[in-house]
Amino acid sequence: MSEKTVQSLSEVTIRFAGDSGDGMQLTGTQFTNTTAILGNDLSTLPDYPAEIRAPAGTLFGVSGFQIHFGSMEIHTPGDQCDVLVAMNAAALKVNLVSLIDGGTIIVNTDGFNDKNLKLSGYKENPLRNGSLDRYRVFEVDITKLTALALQDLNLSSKMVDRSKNFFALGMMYWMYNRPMEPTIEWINGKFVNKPEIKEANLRVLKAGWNYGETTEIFAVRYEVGPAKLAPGRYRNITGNQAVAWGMMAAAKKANLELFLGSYPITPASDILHELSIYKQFGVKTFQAEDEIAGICSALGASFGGALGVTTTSGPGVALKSEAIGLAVMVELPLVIVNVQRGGPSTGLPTKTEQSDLLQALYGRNGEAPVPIVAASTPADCFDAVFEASRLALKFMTPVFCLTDGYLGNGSEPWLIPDYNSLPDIACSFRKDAEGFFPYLRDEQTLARPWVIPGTPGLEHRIGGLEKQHITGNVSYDPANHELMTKLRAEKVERIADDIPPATVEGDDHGEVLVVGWGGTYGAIKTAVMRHRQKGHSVSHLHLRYVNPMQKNVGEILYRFKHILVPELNLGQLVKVLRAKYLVPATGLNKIQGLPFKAIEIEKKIDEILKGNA
Amino acid sequence: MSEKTVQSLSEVTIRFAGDSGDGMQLTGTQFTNTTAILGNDLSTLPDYPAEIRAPAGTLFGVSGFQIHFGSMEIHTPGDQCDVLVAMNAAALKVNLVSLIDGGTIIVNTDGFNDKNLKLSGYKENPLRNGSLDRYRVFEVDITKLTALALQDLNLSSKMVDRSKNFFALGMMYWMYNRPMEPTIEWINGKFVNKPEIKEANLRVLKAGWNYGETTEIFAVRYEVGPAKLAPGRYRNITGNQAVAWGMMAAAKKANLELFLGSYPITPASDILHELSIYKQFGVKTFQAEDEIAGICSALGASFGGALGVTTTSGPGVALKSEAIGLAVMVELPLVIVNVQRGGPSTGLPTKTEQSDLLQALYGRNGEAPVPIVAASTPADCFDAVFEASRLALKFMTPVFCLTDGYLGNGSEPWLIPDYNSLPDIACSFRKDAEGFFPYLRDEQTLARPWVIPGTPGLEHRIGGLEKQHITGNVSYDPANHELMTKLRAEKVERIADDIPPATVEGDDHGEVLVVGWGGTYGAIKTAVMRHRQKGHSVSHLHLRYVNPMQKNVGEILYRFKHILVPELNLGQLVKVLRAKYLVPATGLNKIQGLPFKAIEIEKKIDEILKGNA
Amino acid sequence: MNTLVEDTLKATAIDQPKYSAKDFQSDQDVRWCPGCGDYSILAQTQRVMPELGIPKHKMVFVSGIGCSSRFPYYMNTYGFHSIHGRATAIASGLKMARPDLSVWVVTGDGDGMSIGGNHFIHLMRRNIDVNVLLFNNQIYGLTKGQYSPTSEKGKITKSTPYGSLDYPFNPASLALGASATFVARSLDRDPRHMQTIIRRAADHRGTSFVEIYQNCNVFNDGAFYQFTEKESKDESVVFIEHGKPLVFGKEKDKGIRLNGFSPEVVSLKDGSWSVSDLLVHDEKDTTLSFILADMTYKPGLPRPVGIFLALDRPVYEEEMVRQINFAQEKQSDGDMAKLLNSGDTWIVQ
Amino acid sequence: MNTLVEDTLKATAIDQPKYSAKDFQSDQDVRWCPGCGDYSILAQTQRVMPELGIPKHKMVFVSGIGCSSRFPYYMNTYGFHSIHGRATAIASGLKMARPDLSVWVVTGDGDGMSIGGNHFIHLMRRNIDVNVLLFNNQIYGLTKGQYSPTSEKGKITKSTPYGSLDYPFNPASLALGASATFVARSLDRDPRHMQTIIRRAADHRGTSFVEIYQNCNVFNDGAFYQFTEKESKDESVVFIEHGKPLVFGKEKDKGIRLNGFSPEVVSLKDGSWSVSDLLVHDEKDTTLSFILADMTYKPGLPRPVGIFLALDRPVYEEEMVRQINFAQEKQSDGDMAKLLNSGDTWIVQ
Ligand SMILES: Cc1ncc(C[n+]2csc(CCOP(=O)(O)OP(=O)(O)O)c2C)c(N)n1
Ligand SMILES: Cc1ncc(C[n+]2csc(CCOP(=O)(O)OP(=O)(O)O)c2C)c(N)n1
Ligand code: SF4
Ligand code: SF4
Ligand SMILES: [Mg+2]
Ligand SMILES: [Mg+2]
Repeated sequence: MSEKTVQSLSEVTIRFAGDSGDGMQLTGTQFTNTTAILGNDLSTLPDYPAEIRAPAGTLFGVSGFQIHFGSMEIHTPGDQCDVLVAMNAAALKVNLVSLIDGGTIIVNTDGFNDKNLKLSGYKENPLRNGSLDRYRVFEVDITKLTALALQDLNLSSKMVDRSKNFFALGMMYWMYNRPMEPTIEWINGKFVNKPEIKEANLRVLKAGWNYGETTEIFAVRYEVGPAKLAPGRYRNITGNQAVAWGMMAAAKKANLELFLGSYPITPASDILHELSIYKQFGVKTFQAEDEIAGICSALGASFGGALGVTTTSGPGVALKSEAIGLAVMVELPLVIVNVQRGGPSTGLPTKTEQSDLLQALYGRNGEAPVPIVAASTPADCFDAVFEASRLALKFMTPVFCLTDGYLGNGSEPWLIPDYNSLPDIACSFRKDAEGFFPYLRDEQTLARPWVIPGTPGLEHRIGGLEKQHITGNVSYDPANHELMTKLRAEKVERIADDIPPATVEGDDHGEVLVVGWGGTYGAIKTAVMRHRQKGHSVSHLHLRYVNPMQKNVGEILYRFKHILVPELNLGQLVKVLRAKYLVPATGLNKIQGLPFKAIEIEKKIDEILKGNA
Repeated sequence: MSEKTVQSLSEVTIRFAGDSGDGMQLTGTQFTNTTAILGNDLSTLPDYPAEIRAPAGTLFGVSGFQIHFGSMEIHTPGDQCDVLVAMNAAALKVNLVSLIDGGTIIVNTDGFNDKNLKLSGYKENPLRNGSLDRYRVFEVDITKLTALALQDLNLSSKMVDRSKNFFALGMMYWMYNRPMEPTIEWINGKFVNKPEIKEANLRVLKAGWNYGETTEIFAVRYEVGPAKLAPGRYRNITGNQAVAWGMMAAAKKANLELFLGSYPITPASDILHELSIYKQFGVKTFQAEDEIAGICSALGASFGGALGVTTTSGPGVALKSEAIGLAVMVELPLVIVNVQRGGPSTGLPTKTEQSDLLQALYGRNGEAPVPIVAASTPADCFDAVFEASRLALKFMTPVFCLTDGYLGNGSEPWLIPDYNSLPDIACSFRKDAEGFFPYLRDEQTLARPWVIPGTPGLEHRIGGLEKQHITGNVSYDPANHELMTKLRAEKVERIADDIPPATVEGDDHGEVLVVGWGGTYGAIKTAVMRHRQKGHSVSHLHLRYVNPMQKNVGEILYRFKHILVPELNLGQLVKVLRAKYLVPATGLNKIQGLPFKAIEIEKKIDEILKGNA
Repeated sequence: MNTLVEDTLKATAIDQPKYSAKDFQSDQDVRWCPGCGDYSILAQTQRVMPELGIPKHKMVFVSGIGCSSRFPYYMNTYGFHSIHGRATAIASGLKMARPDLSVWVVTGDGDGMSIGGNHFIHLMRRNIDVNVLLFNNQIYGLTKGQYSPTSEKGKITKSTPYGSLDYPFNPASLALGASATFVARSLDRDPRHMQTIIRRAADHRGTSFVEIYQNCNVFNDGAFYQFTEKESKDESVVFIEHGKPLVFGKEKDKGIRLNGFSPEVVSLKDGSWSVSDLLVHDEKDTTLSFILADMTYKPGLPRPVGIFLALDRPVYEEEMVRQINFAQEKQSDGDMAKLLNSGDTWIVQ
Repeated sequence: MNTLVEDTLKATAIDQPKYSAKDFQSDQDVRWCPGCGDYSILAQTQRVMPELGIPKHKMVFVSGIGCSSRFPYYMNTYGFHSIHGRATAIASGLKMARPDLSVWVVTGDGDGMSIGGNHFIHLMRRNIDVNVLLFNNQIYGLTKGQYSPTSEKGKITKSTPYGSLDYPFNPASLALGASATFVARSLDRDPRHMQTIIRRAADHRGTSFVEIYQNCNVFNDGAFYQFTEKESKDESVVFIEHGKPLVFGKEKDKGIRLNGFSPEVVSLKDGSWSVSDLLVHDEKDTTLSFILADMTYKPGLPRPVGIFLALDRPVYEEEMVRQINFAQEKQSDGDMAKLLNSGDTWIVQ
């Protein structure tokens, strides 16, 4: 055993890449969990193809998982990766662009046979023609080493092949000085009924570790110390899981049953999956026949006194839009989660985008205002959907909670909140028949009373036709229609009285204000921080609420010379800001199915500061 | 027979009102057609309840039809009416607010019995308690007079009752000096197989006329001379009919089959009804199972080489939104007509509104730009939908044509266009396999080629996943997605090169510019004209295109001090103008299910001119 | 801990009142056309409700859009007049959230069979305990007379001036094809029969589907006269009843027998056939239900009216509750704080 | 005057080429999972197409979304990969506009039976001449393994960790309940049978519906092994053929007879029953088709595979064209200028 140098790093980005069947998502997730437990801050970006399992070795079948972790605060999954683990030629080809110059490549040499090279469109073997000279390349025949580790077990070659990701994982654990225990525990639990697979995976994991420890190929090991995170208990969480838990927490806090009416759609399905586990919480999940039935069943449940929620992605929202209008009219609580993906139409179903904002604002017939809450990081999805639920219940209205594929699938360490100190969102049902009218509004919130069927003496009827003020009877009266239209708008506007003012990160006035919403938070924050470290007058305003706007947003905007709005669309929030505040805000737009890199925003700010924008 | 005074009027507004079963729409339509033939300019406003036939005598069962006609140019159905024909107490109660002070009321006294009074909520008989003293009231027992006219025919009382609207019509023909012949001809044709009804209606019509001629009750007759309209052949046309004919003309001009996939919905159903008549034109109409199938079948037809169109109202658009996104992606021609009605949700289904503009602009997931053409008068619907079709075919894109309930049901005289001189909109299908790629774009329009199945050698596949530039193959490539997203946006923007610049009515600079779109045209025009007659610096810009904006719109806006945007919504176009041009445009908003009165806009302009706005 | 719903229900619980039909009439003016068949259905429903032993505040009528869908406004119960075609989906959610309620859907042939067809068939197979009353007038009433999915082929309407081209749905067959557990048909002009059927529908555990032939006297007058008018009814309708042979005719002199597997009309008068040769109805037999429903549009056969199928099958929302109870028994009530801290966690000091 | 479509078709007309299966393979890489049942269906389709006598440029494959819906990319014909559940609606419009085309829909149990259920049943009753191939793998493949409307009750999937609660659709019964004219079932692992059925579907005038049991080896492996694997197939499947008695079993020693109106398995070996006692299939009999389809989930009965129904009924788009021709004969071709000037018009000088 050779003595290895240990080098200390403050942050590093690793990307695992291989065939869809190579288990890269699992490898990435295991590495992430272990890293989280070590106390690093981190951010992840899974990136998988739209096909279930494309033919092995093809470019479109490549699946990747990137993790950025460090002993410092981490806000993005990393603009580029420092280390690329490539299980075959196609994985190398697809991901090389993401690697920094001088970065490290660890390749599974077995994945570079002629067939692999051909399928990935390499004319020559890149490992042999000097084209990787500017990187540090480590060649490991992972396939063979895995087979060797398992040779006495008499396993099918398919099963041997399926274990090789654990070899890569073991190597990386060794290289970055992470303990194997969490993964060993996980394997023991997961394959408790499949002792053969358990044994194989454990062996291969350790073989990978030992390979790093024993061979001379890796001269250096790295150490990444824990981050100075706020004290407390942490867990790693994805955005989709956080949405599910946030809804459960909200329902519990409000003492309501949670009812999810949903239809599977990428990248939102995992929320449905997650919620269907928690029957012991009384959560009712209903996989409906389509998105329309999904939202309608949720609205029916709300009528019955549940917290009705529906989860989907853009095309699903399109189908739900008529029913959202109904929810606006009948004024029942309802939370609509849109995990945005690349559009239009089916678009890029597994990729991220922010292009459904205007749909959330305006995608219905008539004047049908719906509040919008946006989540900014994976863990923040918990708070965002909790807040959306709070508003829905308090203001008796459908509320949009916008997340996106990047947030939904990405993960980060989360300081677990104290459940008891979550906001009290108790609500109540009207029980008293005396003076009851279905549309007699609360003076402060303008919410109408929530009455559940089963309450004697309060029988009433609601519906999608215009209602008479107070009585809720059908009314075609012109003046009443105008009044009700304005009341519905006013009700949503009043939410602004119920939410904290927007806060600027950085100075509250100056040269450049970068305004963002949603999943661009980390990239904007990082870019702004870098500028601020250089002493530039740059601040960051991230909008949790897009509708209504917080009351002080206008004031804030007016105090900056330039307003830059980076969005993963062609410019949607920027339209809203310009129309509402008449400020010459400009957009930085990227629409590639990928999150922003901090550097992209940083550069744009640079241009503005230099007057070239 | 007494000699009657004849008085000359330049314009008059009459409102017929009665029970839904009283045939007021028919009466109004007959009066309108006759008036049109006489050469008056005119504008009409039918106003009927959402119930099919509410119980007789109730307030909500009142059906009205207003016609404004004159020897001058007429642009609105009249802010108020000069004459109210009320067939019962409820009709009087509902419509009295529309009558000018000192106006004329003709009542059917039989409609004021105790039951009628009770149903309409009158505590006392308004004909007896002096409450109508400021009007000129003519009491006629129309029911009895009708029965008398028919007494020897041995008809059921139901049938007698159904004829009484012709008595009212006859009286009004006499009073306003209109010939009975057109209606006589219509009755003869309509009831050719029902001789009894024919005879009854003819008799009662004439009895009404004779009543005016003979009795002393009416001292004055009125004359309204023909308007100085541009020379040519005219017909009266409703907006819905004009849409149907405009589509037929476009298809014929393009030498394509017209295929309508639709689902009935008020107030758009009449387009479906109208188009289903013209089988001899090869028009194919398909009443689908829902709106989604309506648009999808139309898109399928477009793929096959037809001019695919779909017609609906707001809630239907909500359901179609996913498929509109698909149309954007596959870049096939498609015309979507939205006859807007009161929203949100089911809202006020029989009333008019302009609240679906932002839905048309943004009501889809992803960046899915769709051109929008808006019609401004009933007859203009012909040109608007023709233009929408032209753009759809030329730019290979779905196009919205927005009309509304007021335009769709309203009518006006229409200078019949010379079919041969309608714009040439010939298109062609790609036939040549050489160099063919499904997404190889026309350099000027950026349109992709239209290839119909059946063409040998050009087999190809389209779909809703992102496509590779030029080849049209499925592509998840980030840069390609951005390129395609921008190309789709650019294509729609390029339409601005293909349409005439916007023109201002009035001076091209000054104090106040009133900017409108759609069915508010007549009211805005009238209001602006009145100000201009007083020498005020007020102009009118009416947008035929909302997306893209005509190239000179910005310039025009910048040349005015105040920009007022009257809309039948809470402010939608005004948002677009403010965001795009950063002009401090303000809205005048009415959301009562009714069109603007010219006076409402006039007053608002007044306030602005006086600095009080 | 109880949920707020349970607390509220407990706090407001009252003794079961004694009702008359009048108690089920709301204060809203009924706005159907005079003479519309909907009036009779409303009256029969209001007549049956008091017998069900369910407090009216526990009842909810959910509807879509159409003349028929105005129904909830006229019932003095809870009600939801929703959007076109979606009543079944809304009712499903409501019933899952609140199995304690008696949930009714009122829909039309357009609302339920055209735009709402998908939710309809899925409700049937799921067997959620919702009672669906479909007012079949073979026309779109509210939108003023277009043909519907149950209109006979060749129908001339506003949207089909040359006659419609579509072969109509037979709602009973469609429901059976979708694995419904309770399928019945009744007539607006036969109050007694309708009451029986509505009662049976209410009693059925799982989804019950009742098609009611309803005259739209304004846009499709007389569509069912043959089956509802005295002169023709006896010869044109066969009332099917569990355990009884299929006899019909004014003089009860005709019957239905199976020839091979095809139903045919036989005379009981001429001696060649007797009642014992006839098909005997069995509500529990899915195959037979198909055979009877399939008679509907077959020329030469009387129109079958009554209960085609009434089958026991697990009820969706009951199973849902059972899964929840099972999970709660095994894992105890969900403790959110515990969940948040479960699994892989770590502490930063 | 001809339309542009007619002109274009005339201008580009070519002689009918001779095809092999290869001609129907597009240049796109097939992206299903290795081992997926979809491959076989694709291969059989490509094999049958050359025999149909239809030029491939006259063929269009329309699909929705799902693994199965990727199918059009792999066919060297015209194709439209549309949105989830709407392929049937798009294909309907295409076929109405272009009756000259051979239009195929490829859909999945989720695409066709879940979100697309409504267009599916309406297509069936309308009888537009579209051929529907439904790849039933009893799972949502593309979205990675949720249960579908054809999944067996109690199925444990990502969205139903405690087991699904819904009673599954039997697609054949649903189609029959919706008044389909051609309903069949085949198996991914029986190439010969599938070819025959696809051929018959293509030949059928009107909508043909073919359900194909398809193995999803990633998310629902082995769902149909009983019906497709050598060891069990003979005993578990009865192949139904027009005019033939329902015999099955490895030794052809079992049959299906009707007991009352319930099908039951009888042994042909022990002498109590012979082939002449068995049910004889008649493709034209709607009632029988229901009886056979209803066998599908009945315990103790073999799974019926083959053509349940093949009925002649007027074809929608042909009737549409007939109405147009009729109108044109009566009123001559539409003259737009004349129409604009028809009716009540007046002249202003
Ligand atoms: C999304 C949507 N599409 C269309 C309509 C218009 N619409 C209302 S009711 C109806 C059909 C009504 O027919 P049916 O269900 O048979 O009810 P009926 O009036 O005959 O009782 C239609 C097409 C609508 N309200 N919403
Ligand atoms: C409107 C919409 N909702 C949901 C989805 C997600 N989605 C795509 S395919 C699919 C189900 C696929 O199942 P199936 O039709 O059985 O096809 P398979 O993949 O099994 O062949 C779903 C839910 C979508 N693309 N669009
Ligand atoms: S239109 Fe027909 S269905 Fe509607 S209320 Fe009138 S009679 Fe009844
Ligand atoms: S997921 Fe299943 S259905 Fe989809 S391609 Fe893979 S094996 Fe086939
Ligand atoms: Mg109806
Ligand atoms: Mg499937």
